[in-house]
Amino acid sequence: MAKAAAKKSAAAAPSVERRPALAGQELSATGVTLAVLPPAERISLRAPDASVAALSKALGVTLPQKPKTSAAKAGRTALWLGPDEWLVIDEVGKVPLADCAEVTVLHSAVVISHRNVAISVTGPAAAATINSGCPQDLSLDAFPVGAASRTILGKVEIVLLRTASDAFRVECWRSFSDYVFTFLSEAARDAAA
Amino acid sequence: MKKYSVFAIAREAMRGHKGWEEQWSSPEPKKEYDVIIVGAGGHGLATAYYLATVHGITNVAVLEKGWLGGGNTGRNTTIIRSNYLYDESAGIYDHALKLWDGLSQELNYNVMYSPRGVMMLAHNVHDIQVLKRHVHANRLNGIDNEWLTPEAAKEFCPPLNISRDARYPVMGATLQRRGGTARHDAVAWGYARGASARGVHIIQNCEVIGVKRAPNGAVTGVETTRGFIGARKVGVVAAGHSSVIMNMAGVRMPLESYPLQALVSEPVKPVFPCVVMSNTVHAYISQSDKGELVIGAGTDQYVSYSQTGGLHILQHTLDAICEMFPMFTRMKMLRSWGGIVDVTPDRSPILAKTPVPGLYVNCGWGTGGFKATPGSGHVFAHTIAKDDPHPINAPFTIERFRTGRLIDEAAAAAVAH
Amino acid sequence: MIAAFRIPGAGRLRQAETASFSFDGHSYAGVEGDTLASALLANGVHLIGRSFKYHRPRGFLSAGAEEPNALVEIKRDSARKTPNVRATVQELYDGLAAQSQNRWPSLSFDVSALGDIASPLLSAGFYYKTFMWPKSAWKNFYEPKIRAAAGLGVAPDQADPDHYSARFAHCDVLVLGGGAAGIAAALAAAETGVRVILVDEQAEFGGSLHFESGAKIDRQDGFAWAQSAVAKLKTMDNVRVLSRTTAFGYYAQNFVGLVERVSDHLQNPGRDLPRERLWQVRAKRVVLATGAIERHMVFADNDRPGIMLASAARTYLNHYGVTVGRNVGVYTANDSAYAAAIDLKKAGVGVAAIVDLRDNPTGPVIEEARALGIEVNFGRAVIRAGGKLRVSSMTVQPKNGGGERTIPVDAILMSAGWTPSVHLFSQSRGKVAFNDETKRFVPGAYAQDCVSVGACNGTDGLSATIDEAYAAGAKAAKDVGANAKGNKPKVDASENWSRGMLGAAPGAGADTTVKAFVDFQNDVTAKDIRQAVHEGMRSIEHVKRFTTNGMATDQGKTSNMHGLAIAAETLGKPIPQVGLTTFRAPYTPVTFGSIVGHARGPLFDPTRKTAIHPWAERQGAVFEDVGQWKRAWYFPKAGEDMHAAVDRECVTVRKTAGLFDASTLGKIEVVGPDAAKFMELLYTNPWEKLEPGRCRYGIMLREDGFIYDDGVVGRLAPDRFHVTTTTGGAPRVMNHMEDYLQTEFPHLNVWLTSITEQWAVIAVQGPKSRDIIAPLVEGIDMSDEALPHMSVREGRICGVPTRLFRMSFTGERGFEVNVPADYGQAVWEALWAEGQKHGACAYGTEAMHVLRAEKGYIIVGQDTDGTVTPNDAGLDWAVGKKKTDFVGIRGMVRPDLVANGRKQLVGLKTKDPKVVLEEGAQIVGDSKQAIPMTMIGHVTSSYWSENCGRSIALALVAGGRDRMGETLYVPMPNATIEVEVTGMVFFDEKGERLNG
Amino acid sequence: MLLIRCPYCEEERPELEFRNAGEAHIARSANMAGESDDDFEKFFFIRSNPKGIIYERWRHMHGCARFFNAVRDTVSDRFLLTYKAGEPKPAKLPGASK
Repeated sequence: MAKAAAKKSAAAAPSVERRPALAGQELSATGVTLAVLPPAERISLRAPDASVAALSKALGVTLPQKPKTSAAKAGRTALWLGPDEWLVIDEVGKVPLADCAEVTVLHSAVVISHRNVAISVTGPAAAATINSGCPQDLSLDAFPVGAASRTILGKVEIVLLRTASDAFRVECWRSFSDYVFTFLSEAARDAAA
Repeated sequence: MKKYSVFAIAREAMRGHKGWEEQWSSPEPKKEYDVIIVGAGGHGLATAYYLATVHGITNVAVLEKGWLGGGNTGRNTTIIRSNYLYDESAGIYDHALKLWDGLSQELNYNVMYSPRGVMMLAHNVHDIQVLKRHVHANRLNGIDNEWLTPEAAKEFCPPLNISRDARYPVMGATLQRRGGTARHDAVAWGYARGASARGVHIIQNCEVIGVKRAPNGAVTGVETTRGFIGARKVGVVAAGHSSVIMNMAGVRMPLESYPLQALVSEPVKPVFPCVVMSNTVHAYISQSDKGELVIGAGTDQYVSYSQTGGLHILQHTLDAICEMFPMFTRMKMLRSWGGIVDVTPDRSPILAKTPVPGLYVNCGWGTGGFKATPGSGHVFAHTIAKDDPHPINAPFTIERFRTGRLIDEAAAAAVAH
Repeated sequence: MIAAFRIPGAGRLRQAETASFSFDGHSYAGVEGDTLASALLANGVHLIGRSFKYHRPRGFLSAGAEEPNALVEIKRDSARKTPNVRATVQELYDGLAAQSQNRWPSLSFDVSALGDIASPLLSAGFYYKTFMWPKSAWKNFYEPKIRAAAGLGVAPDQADPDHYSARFAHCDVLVLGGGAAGIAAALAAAETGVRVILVDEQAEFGGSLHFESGAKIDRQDGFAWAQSAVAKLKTMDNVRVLSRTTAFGYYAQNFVGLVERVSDHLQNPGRDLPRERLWQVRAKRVVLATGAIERHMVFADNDRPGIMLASAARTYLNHYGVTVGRNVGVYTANDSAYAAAIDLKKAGVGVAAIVDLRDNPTGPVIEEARALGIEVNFGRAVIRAGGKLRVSSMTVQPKNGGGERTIPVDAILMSAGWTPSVHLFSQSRGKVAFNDETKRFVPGAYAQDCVSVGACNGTDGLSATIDEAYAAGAKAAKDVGANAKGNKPKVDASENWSRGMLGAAPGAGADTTVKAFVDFQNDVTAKDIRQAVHEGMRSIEHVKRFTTNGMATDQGKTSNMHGLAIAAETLGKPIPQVGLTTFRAPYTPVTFGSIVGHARGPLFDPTRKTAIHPWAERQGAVFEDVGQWKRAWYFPKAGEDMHAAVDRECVTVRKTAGLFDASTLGKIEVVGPDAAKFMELLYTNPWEKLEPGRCRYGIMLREDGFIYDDGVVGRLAPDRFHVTTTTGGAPRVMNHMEDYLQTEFPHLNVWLTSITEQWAVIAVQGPKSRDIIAPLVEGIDMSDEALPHMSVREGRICGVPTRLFRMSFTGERGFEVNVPADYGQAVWEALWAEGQKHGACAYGTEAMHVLRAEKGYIIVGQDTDGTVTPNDAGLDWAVGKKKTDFVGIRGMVRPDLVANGRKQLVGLKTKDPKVVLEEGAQIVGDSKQAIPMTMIGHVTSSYWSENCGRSIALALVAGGRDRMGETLYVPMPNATIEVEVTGMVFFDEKGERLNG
Repeated sequence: MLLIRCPYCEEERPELEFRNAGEAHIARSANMAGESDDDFEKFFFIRSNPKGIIYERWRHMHGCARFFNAVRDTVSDRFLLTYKAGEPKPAKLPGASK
């Protein structure tokens, strides 16, 4: 597969400042806390079934093949988004694209580290906050810890990952992050009800 | 037909309104008619009316599976305008608008045509380009449509939010002063009364279940839930069900039927003086004579004959209404309902002869058919009577989809770049 | 001090807890827990409103949501005025201020009530028959008059400071209605552990147990049982209990809309509480326990204040401790009104007489009434009521005629029977069935996974109701996989009511001057309905629309069945053949605010901003909306207007260089061994032979052959393309590509990823562009040989990974620098700093438009409009002639798409170079023709070009390319502008500046 | 708002996540360029628009992003079946008699 810019990623450090969207924003309300998470490495990984084993090995995390699930290992999480699609998030600074570049099986890996912004929603009213604009059933039975899904929040698309019974990671595209954070902030005001 | 007037009302008031005659009769169907119109909505009844009055063809039956005027005629937001871009569209809608003006007198039935002005809002540069293109085309077609600044728009419609801080600020508007609204039921009833008085049979609760054709292919009549009814000319004016009827005649149509919802608020004292439409934020609003805010929503995304739609469609519409008119959040939705709109690939109607001799079709009006009612009926009656389209509806053929000669108003509005 | 009509010790409110309020400026005292209605009645106030058409004085008909008359305006402050609030539902709070509506100058003296005198003229549908002469008078005179007289309250005129909240919820069993039936069903389901939501519109649960003094459940008073049962439910984790919550809409697949009124009943709601909360619930099973609504009797002047439903009077007494009169009459056609008389009598209120239309009813309540010494009259009718602002008497006559007797009363309690509330069932698309014996419509065939229980199902009697409801709750739980294990509530005592009547009572009379109201608010009388039938209205929908029966804010809750029965009787047809009108959402009116929820202000629609936006904002850029994006439109310097700024930007770009934020352009990464094959199919151009590192301008068509999108595509590697789209087109292009990939070409090994937001894009255009970029770039040879026009390289800029495109949308030497979005602003600043050394500027979308127009580059969506083929746009060169397939290949050669005379994109120069055409202006060949003119085209783009020193324009003109040099005309309102047809390139026709 | 079973996600999800994509089983010709005007009209414009059972396409746009097919009754809006893109039109429908 094409390696794109992957191999060059080890080169010189940037001489300019990285300015992530909404960096450091937080909000607390009764029962729920919102926080914009630090940048992470991300790829959109696409591959047929036959490539899954090799890619899992290279990434060090088993790509889940069951809908609405995720797998995590050593700061790296792979979210099933579709039958041939995973969102791989690395929160410890390792570059999943570089790992995929070592693999020769059929796949597509595209860097989207900067495309997405992540917001954590935690606390007993976390699910209620998200359900203010997300039409999925977020009960623990329907959306257990580790569940992951692309879905809707208000008028935008998000990727939702349940990281604990009372904690979610909400990922959205960069330019929608302001809307998503504002929406969650509004919802948080009323989530304890 | 006894004439309606204030004197007639005074006379009837003296005797407890017992002397009114039936507005239309409800006869048993005959075995055969010269012309059968399938569908007793505004367009179908108008067609029958003009067949009788213009062409002297009175041996006509209008067949209706439910109650007359009970389809989209009685379910739409009654907006009337003619400021369309293309010559073809402008031609037919302005033909209708000219008939609206004077229709109450023509029918001796107050259809309450109220030219209170239709304003269409521009929210970005692209909207301005598109709407000005309309203004210029309309002017050269002899159709009134003027450009307003945001301030002039607010003066014409005081509740309008023209704040620059709005999510999509109003950057201008077009105004067609002859545009407005009419009372939808009265249109159906007025045409029904006029047609019935001239001998047309309006037969309700009579559903067409088959179209009969002779060995040579020509139409011979229709099977209905009340038996076979013969006619050598059949005009299908069945709105959302048009393709269902046309299928019975073996004609497959470039049509899809979608749910379209609308709603009204509780009645309040006059607050909204005109019609406002915004294509960009998707909102259409006016206030009825009764005081209800009348609000049109969009279509659902899937084909359906259920006459219901999703709550999220109404939400989308009310979001936009409350954005443009932030004082209306405390208003209450009183009633919402759904219709079935038949949409063609170019969102323009089909008003034409068909490949089947004796079969004519008037359909595909999508979300905007009410405004065309008188014009549509008038030229469709011509098409049936002469077996040849009127120049005004000649472009609205079925064949245009094969040749590519579309009349695509929506495409002309394009999407933002 | 206790109000005059409050009975000490009666009812359930703590009478010591007082609250003051005002109505029409008069101050009154009420009690906590009152509704506005009960508080006014406690003070002896019955006159509450005026009717819609005749402006007749009106009192309270009901004690609930079915109220047609008692609509008031509640005003918290100048911005928080709410019209048409039902006083029977509005809970009292200290300081509540209410006003009557639809009257002038005052409620007791309303000038418009003259309409009542003229009412014989204002018969049903009168407006269809007059106001037509002269023609202009409708719009100028009659309609404004009618409008001013119509309407009820006054719409708010300021933006609403309150906020509204929303929640999606899921449950196994949703129980709608919190009376005995709903509570029993909820208990049964909740005990199994499944997720239950129990909903009731009132402040307290209990439904008819509010007034049914004879009900005993589990050895408690019925209402007390309801409270303890609900208290128990509230303690359960699997149960959510929502009071003050109306289920207003029942949508497909058990999706139910609820509105919870969160703070309208509070004196100081505070800033954080929403006013209302919308619940959108998806339930596996729904139990409908929506009860029944009592009907009034239809007789002459049955609308006088003081005349009300018997159950309402009973609620006011048994719950609120208020008597509605001192000397009440009762007019009934069923048993339930007896209970009201009995309760009032026992509370010490005088009961003048019970008038029962039935001939020989028997039963315990009748015996009890007699035993209490109440006069009971059978087979008699109240044929009219006396009084005007308050009922003063009832005139009684044997129902088949005979002597009249007038009995002084100060209130009349009516009951014609009970109408099952099948609204939500009907909204669920279930079919109602008419029970001829009980004369009511009850649920028939179900369309969804729901069940009706209790009164709304036509089930009579508390015991039967609880049996049915409990079983239904248990079954609903079982259906979703849980088994019941609880105890069914035991009914120890209950009330039983027999049937009633539908339609006009004898008192509605043949007398044509009589006003016997069917629909109170809309002033529809029995004779209006008869008239509609006489005028040929045979469908109940026609009757409804002609008379407006059932179309008021109460949506016919008390009037529909009467109206139907009168129409059926007049038609001589059985009721089911006349049909029932459709029940539509909402069940009771819901605020726009509750539907809108959070989607106001900044949350109305997302505002998308690029990574570079903050910089542009600091520079004072003016922004324009392009789709959801905010784009810098132009960068005015002090004293500059838009025109001056754009001129400067355009000139600077061509003189030195300019920086432009192109981040909003859609970007899609196409990856896989079949990437080129896929591109071949989706774009008109050939791609297989495009070398990695090179770019090409691509055109995408829809299958019908019209231009859908365009953009520059770079091939990064044999199996990897970086595709750009228009800003607005990005989502639909992605969807279009996915559609073909997944469903038409699934055999291709290729994947698509949106990278629009991964990369910030900085266009650097102009002769100095390379000089600006080069110092910051590592690892890319920037020479013309190594990086020619239309090529792409990967490397680093400012130490950050970049995809560097050499391309131009200005005709100048140009680059587009893609960097990861979080670095966008900093890289822009670095480039800006370099640019400053060369005198470069930042330019906005307007200058970008001018610059590209000077070069004749099109903008899809502006110069094309969805009806333009590549040939029309002069882009035939971009269509691969040897290709055997691509999307649009067939559509674009349909007869009319290749016919002569199509509109083609050309340039226009005005004869007077100073005149700038208006975009959208129409073009004619003959300026002398009369209107309607034959239009042969329109101006798609038009600008003042400072670089050309003249105006320039692009236009779609019929047969345009054959008209080069021809003079055409643009007729404007004040003048006709002469134009010459030209080529589309106005500047640097040879294209030398690309390498300049 | 409909509830739609996505055959890839193997569960019912709210309509807000989906985008309808028109009638299903209208095959694009392998020899598109050689189609007649009539064939092209049938392919691109003519639709069955049935009152009753419709075979239609949906995309789980804001979910797994897959296109798939559904069988729905256009009178009741009830879904009878959903199945993956590329699978043949089902010969038998569950509950079709309802």
